[in-house]
Amino acid sequence: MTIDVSTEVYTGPFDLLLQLILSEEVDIYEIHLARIVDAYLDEVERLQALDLDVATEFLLIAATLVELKARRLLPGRADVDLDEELALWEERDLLLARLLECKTFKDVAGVFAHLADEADRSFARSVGPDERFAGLTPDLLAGTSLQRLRNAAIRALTPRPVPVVDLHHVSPVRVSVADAVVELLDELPRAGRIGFRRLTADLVERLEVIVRFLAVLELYKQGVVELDQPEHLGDIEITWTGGTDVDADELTIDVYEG
Amino acid sequence: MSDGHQPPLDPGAGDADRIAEMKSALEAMILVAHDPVPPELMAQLLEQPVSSVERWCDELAESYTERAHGFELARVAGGYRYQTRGDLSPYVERFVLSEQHARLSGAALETLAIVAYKQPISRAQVASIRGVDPDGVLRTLAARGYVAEVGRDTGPGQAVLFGTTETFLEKLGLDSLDDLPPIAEFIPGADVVETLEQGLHPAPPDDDRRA
Amino acid sequence: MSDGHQPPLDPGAGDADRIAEMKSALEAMILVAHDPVPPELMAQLLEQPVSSVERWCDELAESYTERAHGFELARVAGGYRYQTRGDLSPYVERFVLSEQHARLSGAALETLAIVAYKQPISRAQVASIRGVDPDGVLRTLAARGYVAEVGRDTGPGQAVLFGTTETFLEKLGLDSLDDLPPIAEFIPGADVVETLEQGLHPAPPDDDRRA
Repeated sequence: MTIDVSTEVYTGPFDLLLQLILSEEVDIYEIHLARIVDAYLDEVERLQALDLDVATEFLLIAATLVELKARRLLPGRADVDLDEELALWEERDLLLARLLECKTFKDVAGVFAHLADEADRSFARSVGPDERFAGLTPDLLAGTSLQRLRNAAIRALTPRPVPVVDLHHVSPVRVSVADAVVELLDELPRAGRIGFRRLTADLVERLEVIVRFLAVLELYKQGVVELDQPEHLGDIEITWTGGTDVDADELTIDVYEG
Repeated sequence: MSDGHQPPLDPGAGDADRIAEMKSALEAMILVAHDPVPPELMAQLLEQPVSSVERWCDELAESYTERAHGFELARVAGGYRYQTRGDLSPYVERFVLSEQHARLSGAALETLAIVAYKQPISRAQVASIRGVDPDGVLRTLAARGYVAEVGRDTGPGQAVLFGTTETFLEKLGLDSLDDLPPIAEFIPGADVVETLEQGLHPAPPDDDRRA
Repeated sequence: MSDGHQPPLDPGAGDADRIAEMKSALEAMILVAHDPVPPELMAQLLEQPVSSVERWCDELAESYTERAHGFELARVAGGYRYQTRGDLSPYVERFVLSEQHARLSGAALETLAIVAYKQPISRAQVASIRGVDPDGVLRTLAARGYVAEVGRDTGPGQAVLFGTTETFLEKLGLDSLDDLPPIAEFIPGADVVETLEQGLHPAPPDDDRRA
């Protein structure tokens, strides 16, 4: 099993532990504690500056985990000191309670985000009275503290994020070379001989054209097509030489990660 | 200037006219306000019971919604304010560049949640729940005006205690802290507790594994 | 930000629906704008003829008057704005005088803060920071004596440069501009803001988590 915490926004040892136990749904005793420690140390390194509070907090948790694990590995319990046993359970309950509390507020945070997003769609009017009423308040700065002025400056001078269109909901064009090969195996034997430009004339996305090109190269590698490019930068002519019975399953296609 | 003046309530006007005038006075006051207007203040200025003011405001809000106006009358942070209808935000954003809404980070939202439900709360208490030092996050939240110092602990050290602000209520579109969903709803269910318990069990999940 | 976005106009909607949406968009835009909104600007944003925008505004104004709302839609200084009905002034005056509202609007305060911390500064520089035309606000601040022209830019165009005044220092109880509280440490760089923005895609609350 791999533990990859570096892809998550890591916000503390509880987060890490929660994530490990809940999302991976593992029994903490079946994984090597060393791995959690490694993952943790990686994080600390990534954070550049070692925060002593975070480090000790994690040590405490790790110590509890080690003790719990050691206890479980013991062959029998007859020789166990009852006080120690109780203390261990207490430690465990404390850890459990803290994890539950942490999880509770994580979930609340999700609801807060939702509320804030909803509220952000409405804009409040804060225009104030028009000039007909201006004379009523000779000193508009009377109610203004330095703190308020400072906060206004921070608000105004903080750079505004460049808005980006959120593309989370758009599924990317997924074209694989293997799929393109299957298409070509259908098309090329019928065409016999065809130019690459014509072969890709109906494609819209540049990526699709590239994938087709890779597929053609694959077929060349497999020896079922001949390629010819009479002119520099000219069209590529593709001639089918594979006969009538080539099955995609029989070809070994390199997988391109993309 | 109106000090000393009586508002121009026609003494001979019928009840319906009087209510209509009160309602339009409410509209006028809320229109010129910078912040949500507490019903208590309007009640005092109009010399009317708070409950009437609240009823009239609710009726106004309803009538705006019914007529599909581009604005609505919302109750936020303890008062009434005009705001734009949510679905019109693409049109409105052009005019409010300066107050573009800043999104909060996950860490900030979690810290905000802890402060909201546990206030007044000290930095150390927040740290013990989140397991990390909340100093930077608390500073950001304070700079944005979502949390503020609300007092000092009476114990030794007199730790600063934090609480949420009116700005926080406005940010979430809430009228008061009472509108926060009850925390009980979020306490993890039995399944989560069980998973965690098993993960932290000092004894093996089942005995024959030890055999 | 709506640049690039299409406003949410339902292409299948009938003419009446479309006009209703245009009208509520006008209401929303005028509601939040600090200065009267020129019909030309709204026409451009809605991709509609100026004449239609003017007709719709007039129709809105009429309907408010008919229904005796406390606000009216007035054409002032080449644009449209909401203002309170004249005969309600006594109520509005009382309200404005009620202490908590005797202060600068958020927009005005932000502009004042920019001038205070960045002076001497031209109108164009203020505009580029706030993202909106600061003309009206600067006029108000100058009329109050909080800011004033302090010189001219040496570059081409010789733009007027603004700075804060003695009155400003007096009102805030400052001895000199050096006494302004430092802000640099609270202002994150653009890269941080962007990272925050991107990292923060809050997951929608998911109901079964609460079970």
